[in-house]
Amino acid sequence: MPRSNSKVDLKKRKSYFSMDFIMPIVLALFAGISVLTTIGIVVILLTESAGFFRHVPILDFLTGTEWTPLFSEKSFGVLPLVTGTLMITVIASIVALPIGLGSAIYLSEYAPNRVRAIVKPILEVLAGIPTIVYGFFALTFVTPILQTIIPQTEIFNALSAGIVVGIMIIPMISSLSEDAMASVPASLRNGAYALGSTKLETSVKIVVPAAFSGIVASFVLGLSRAVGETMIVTLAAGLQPRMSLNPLDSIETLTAYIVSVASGDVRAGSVEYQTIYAVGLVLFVITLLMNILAGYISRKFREVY
Amino acid sequence: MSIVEIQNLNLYYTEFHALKQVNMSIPEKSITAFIGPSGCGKSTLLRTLNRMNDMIKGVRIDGKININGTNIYDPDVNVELLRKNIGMVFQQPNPFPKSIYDNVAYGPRIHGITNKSELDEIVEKSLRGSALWEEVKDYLKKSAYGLSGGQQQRLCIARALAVNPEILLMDEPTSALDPISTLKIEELIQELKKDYTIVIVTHNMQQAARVSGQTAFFLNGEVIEFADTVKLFSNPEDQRTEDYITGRFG
Amino acid sequence: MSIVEIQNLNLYYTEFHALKQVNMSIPEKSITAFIGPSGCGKSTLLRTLNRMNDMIKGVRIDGKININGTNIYDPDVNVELLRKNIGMVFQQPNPFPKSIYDNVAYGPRIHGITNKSELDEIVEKSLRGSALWEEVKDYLKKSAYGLSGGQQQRLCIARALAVNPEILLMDEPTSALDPISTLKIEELIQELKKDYTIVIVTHNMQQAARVSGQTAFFLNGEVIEFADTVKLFSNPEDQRTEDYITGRFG
Amino acid sequence: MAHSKETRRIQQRRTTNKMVHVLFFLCTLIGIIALALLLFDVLRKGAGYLDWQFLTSNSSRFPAKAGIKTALVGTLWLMLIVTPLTFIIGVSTAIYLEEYAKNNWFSRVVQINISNLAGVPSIVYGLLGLTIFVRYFDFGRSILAGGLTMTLLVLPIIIVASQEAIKAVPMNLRHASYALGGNRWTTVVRVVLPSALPGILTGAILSLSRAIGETAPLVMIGAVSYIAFLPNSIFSPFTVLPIQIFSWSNQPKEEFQNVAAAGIILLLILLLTMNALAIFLRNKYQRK
Amino acid sequence: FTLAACGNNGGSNTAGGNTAAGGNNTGTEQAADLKGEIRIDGSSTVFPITQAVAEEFMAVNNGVNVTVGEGGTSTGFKKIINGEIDIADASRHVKDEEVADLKAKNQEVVEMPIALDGITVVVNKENTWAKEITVDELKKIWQKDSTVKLWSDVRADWPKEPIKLYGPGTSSGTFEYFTEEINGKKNESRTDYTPSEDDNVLVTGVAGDKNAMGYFGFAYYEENQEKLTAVSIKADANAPAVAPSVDTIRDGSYKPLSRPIFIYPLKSALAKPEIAAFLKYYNSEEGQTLVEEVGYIKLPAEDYQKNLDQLK
Ligand SMILES: Nc1ncnc2c1ncn2[C@@H]1O[C@H](COP(=O)(O)OP(=O)(O)OP(=O)(O)O)[C@@H](O)[C@H]1O
Ligand SMILES: Nc1ncnc2c1ncn2[C@@H]1O[C@H](COP(=O)(O)OP(=O)(O)OP(=O)(O)O)[C@@H](O)[C@H]1O
Ligand SMILES: [Mg+2]
Ligand SMILES: [Mg+2]
Ligand SMILES: O=P([O-])([O-])[O-]
Repeated sequence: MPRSNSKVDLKKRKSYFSMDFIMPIVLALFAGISVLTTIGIVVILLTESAGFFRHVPILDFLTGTEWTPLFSEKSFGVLPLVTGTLMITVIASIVALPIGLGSAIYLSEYAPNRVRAIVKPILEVLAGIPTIVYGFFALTFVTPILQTIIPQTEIFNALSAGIVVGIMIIPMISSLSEDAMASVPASLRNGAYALGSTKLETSVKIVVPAAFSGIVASFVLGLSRAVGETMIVTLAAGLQPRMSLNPLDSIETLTAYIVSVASGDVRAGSVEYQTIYAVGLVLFVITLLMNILAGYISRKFREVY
Repeated sequence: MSIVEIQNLNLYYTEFHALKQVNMSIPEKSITAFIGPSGCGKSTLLRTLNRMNDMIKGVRIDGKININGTNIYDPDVNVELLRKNIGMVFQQPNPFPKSIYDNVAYGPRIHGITNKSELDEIVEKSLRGSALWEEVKDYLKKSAYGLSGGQQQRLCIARALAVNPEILLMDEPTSALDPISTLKIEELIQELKKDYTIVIVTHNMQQAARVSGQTAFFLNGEVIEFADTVKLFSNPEDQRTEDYITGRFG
Repeated sequence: MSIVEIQNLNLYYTEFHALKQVNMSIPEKSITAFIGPSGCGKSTLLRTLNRMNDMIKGVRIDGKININGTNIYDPDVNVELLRKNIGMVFQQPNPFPKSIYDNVAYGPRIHGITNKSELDEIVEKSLRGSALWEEVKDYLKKSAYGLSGGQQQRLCIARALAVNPEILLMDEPTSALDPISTLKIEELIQELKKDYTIVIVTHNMQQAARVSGQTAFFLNGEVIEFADTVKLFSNPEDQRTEDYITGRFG
Repeated sequence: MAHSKETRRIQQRRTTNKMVHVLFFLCTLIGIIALALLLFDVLRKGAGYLDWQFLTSNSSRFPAKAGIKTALVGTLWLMLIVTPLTFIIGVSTAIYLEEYAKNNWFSRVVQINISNLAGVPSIVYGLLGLTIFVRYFDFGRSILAGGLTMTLLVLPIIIVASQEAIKAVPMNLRHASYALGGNRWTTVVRVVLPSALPGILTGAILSLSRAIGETAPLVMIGAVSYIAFLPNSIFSPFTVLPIQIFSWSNQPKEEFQNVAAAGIILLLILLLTMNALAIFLRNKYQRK
Repeated sequence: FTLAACGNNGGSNTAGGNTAAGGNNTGTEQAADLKGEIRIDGSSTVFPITQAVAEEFMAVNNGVNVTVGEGGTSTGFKKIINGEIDIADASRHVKDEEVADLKAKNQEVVEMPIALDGITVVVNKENTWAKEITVDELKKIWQKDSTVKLWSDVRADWPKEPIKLYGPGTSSGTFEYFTEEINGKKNESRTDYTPSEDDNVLVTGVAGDKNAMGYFGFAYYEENQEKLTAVSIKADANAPAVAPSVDTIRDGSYKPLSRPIFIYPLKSALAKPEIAAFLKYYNSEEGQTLVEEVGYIKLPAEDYQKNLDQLK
């Protein structure tokens, strides 16, 4: 088949217009879009809120306890929105963390394969339901139930929204925690069982500690979702910025404020308008820190088994 | 006096017949070696002895295993208690991601011992028992993952000793270790024979010959020959045993 | 006449000196075997011949490899053409997840042949060349994953032949196969010698003795001995070669 | 073999284990119950309203006449922008990261970027879209502005999924191609992409279903309360399913709750179909 | 009455048949050759009328696409100044600044009053105590820095329950009108209430909360009468308590919260046939029927005629 003695010229030139040459550049350009997105977000938040902070001292903004930027007598203290967001997050975590972890342990340690094969897709479906549907559910289903149980519940209240946000993040926490536990090697479990441990002892004393970083990371990620959640709180938590610790009250979150102003449309360039960027910046920074923290935890404390 | 009595044991992985009609009695305070080519069922039989096979889906067992006169497959047998009574050491050292101390104390703790000084005592005794005490006594609070492979394996032995078992099962305990650690563990096993009944699975015929009192040769899920180690290696009765120990297959 | 000339070749994986001062000339239309214990550098040297090492980060090479008189490490060498000219077969059969036909046609296609009848011809010729035609000619559109391991490996050889190389590199091409498939491939290699220069890495000394014309024995990145196969196996010059071929280590 | 005290203790541990087993099971059940309740609630309210008329009419001030056509068509238009853009940009980025620049500073920056973008709240993308697309580029409150915003929002999903899929293509297939004289691009197009395609498609479907269900950013850049005609270009004002649902569920009239529920049923059917397709694709091709 | 066929044929909505209520207009002979887009935003008070008119208008003229937003009156004016919309709905008169801003862009709007509204103060159905309220008491509740926390702070014999307030947001015409009439100073109000530009949210809020009070346009009350109770207003302590109704608003006895509401098309847009047609339809008999249908009070016929005259 080969021509004997025929020498192939190994030095034949390659064309610089070949796909092999052009495509990496094209692909890199596309890859750059995600960087541009981040830059876009940061630049917009910073420049627009810079205008805001020229009118409102940062310290007043961060420490003020009254938020009435749209009224004639304006106050620009973002704390009520922050506490509103925190309230939702706390309620959501009370719901989601124990339940998410419990179901992760069940799926990873207890469940027969068949059950797991059924339950996991259900959780995936649950994770894929749009938040507007959850918001509707909170307002038209959960709130009326709460009102029958606790009559002083307001129609818009933090509790209902928080519970439903919690339900929304359960699948995420459950599945990420389960992944973390699944990566704990079977040899550790066998070691524990061989010493006479029950399933519970094996899960709680061996598997959960070994998967701890992954579990904590899933918690932080779930909570960061709760912080950034918008539609559920917009529909069900109310629009009243106040520093209330009563979960039955209506509150306003950072996200709900942005939506209500943006859809009400205040004049571009005005201080009122810039508030949404300042609030957006606060939101962005909080979630960014949480995401970085989650990444850090899962990298730094990853067990090398 | 025999502590373990295996009678007409058959084990199936779903369809696959992995142990066929096994009969064996293992004397107390002795070392029994299981040898045979890969896949012949050595580990499977070992795991039936502390019912670790329970964990595997689709395992079906018939026949009897009496330990101290109780059939461990009786429905009212308490598996946790059984396993406490029968320690197990695995092929890969598998210390928990905890401190050396907590590794050894794990077993006693789950079995209800909380008293600090009592635990201290057990930990020291077990580590001495596995010939590790001198090497680690100043680092008890350090992570077990800092130890070498051989040390980790001895730690796992200490962990097994800490719950005070009668029987110790070892599944190729040295196959992941270097020659020097292997030697140490072999010595340790000899030492442990005084107090425990030991069953050891090994790929290494020399090791079986060196450490064990009796040896069982497995092939395709059957026990071909079970005899005193010296006899089995010097004068096997079955042609297949002879072929195997002279290296003609495996 | 030698087609490959290796001169003072050294290769480093970052710090690690994996090939040391290798000199070798490989004659045309012959079979050369590389033997030696695991990690001695056989695969590494093989991969330098078609510059597959380019893909690995941190590889540094000095020395020369002339193929047909061109130093393949000259900066202006066209690597794609080089690789087209030097086929390679890997340890694990690695057919593409495509049909048998498309597997063989892959090489010709990427090198610009689109004409259907021309492709048909090349596919048939290559599959005949790898002694697979008769077995698969009615299933050309079926997925290559339906073939047995041995058939897959012959398919990979056919795939290599399809771009019309002068040299064929084979890295333990039979080590993942059963004895019968191994035999078939060994016969095929003998057959291919008529048209190709073949370099084969093998763990199996019998295989080297059976198929090759000359053999290179490697140890720790050095070529200890390179000689006619008959000579190397019957009358090695170096003590280490003798130790290795008589099974004293490795 | 055992002292009775010890037996008792173990008995107790076993009981605890059993109880907690039930507890953990209940935890898992809660997710399922929540889903069941949600579906039940929505079906009870909306099933009666979900008929042909509902699918083929525009929104109306009369609940009985209100339909979802405008929103459905709006969603389809949005997909027309989001699908090709996310696919091209997402897959290109994944190929670049996995096949070309594994470890230079640029790829590391991109990689970190993507994982952080995945965690940015959707409302922030709304701010981005409002500022850049609606105002700066002056696309107005149009399908184009909405589609671009959504594209950026779901990009991380498809990128990560495609990366996973590309990573899963065995190295030895690439080596086979290189050894035949294939260059990188040939290898990517002819070997890597075909093998990774099921995984990439799964990711694409998941990111699209996110784009279909996401509400907040679109509320910010373009919600019109009442729109009763079909878009005729990418510069048309528009509404989409979740926004229509949002504005219906804000209505105090009881019947509109049911109309909203009917909209939700439609949305869920759409998403479940897409999810099922994704799961099917994944299971079908995962075995290899 | 019948319209003079003014301008183009597209606007000939003269078919006398009053079909608006059922909304089934398909039979009429409308010129379907009108094409174009009409963008409307602004008052949520006016929204129900405009939405209804848009829906019926589009049923006849399916070449014309009408979008209607409800961002609040001020939002509407801002958008019309920015050139984003053609018609602004408003529940107050346009302000001088807004006119000036328009002028700066060489634009002008035409004022068209289209209905009467009575801002309605509502409480929950289960509220058995607040049947009527004086303007002073309203002021006490809603004024800036109000200290009213409980219903009993308003009137001693009302229950010691917290009072939960819902009202329009600050870009609302309703907010401006209410604060001016009740609190005495435009835009000055307590701030610790739930504000929303979307009056539906306010309805939902008050309907769902026993201790709630809120205010918004009459139509939203009319639509939701079974869920809300309207509070009668006493202009002063000795005046009679007047409940909002079609009659009391029309004859002006519902004081001081009765007011006209408007649409403001851009003058430059009147030349566009589709917009002219739309406005004609708005002011036609069908349009007036729709005003009543959604819950507002028709103006005297001459007012609509005046509006129509401006189209010439
Ligand atoms: N979980 C399982 N499910 C199904 N078959 C199994 C399982 N575990 C082991 N087997 C099969 O049972 C047979 C015996 O396995 P076992 O692990 O006991 O062999 P072994 O003698 O210990 O081999 P090795 O020396 O390789 O450890 C093998 O054929 C194995 O494939
Ligand atoms: N990518 C790499 N990076 C660093 N070191 C490597 C790499 N590949 C191989 N090595 C080292 O280079 C030495 C030679 O490896 P090579 O694969 O050539 O050995 P070999 O003779 O083919 O062995 P085997 O028979 O096991 O395939 C080994 O010590 C190996 O660890
Ligand atoms: Mg084994
Ligand atoms: Mg090799
Ligand atoms: O009518 P408004 O929405 O401006 O109160």
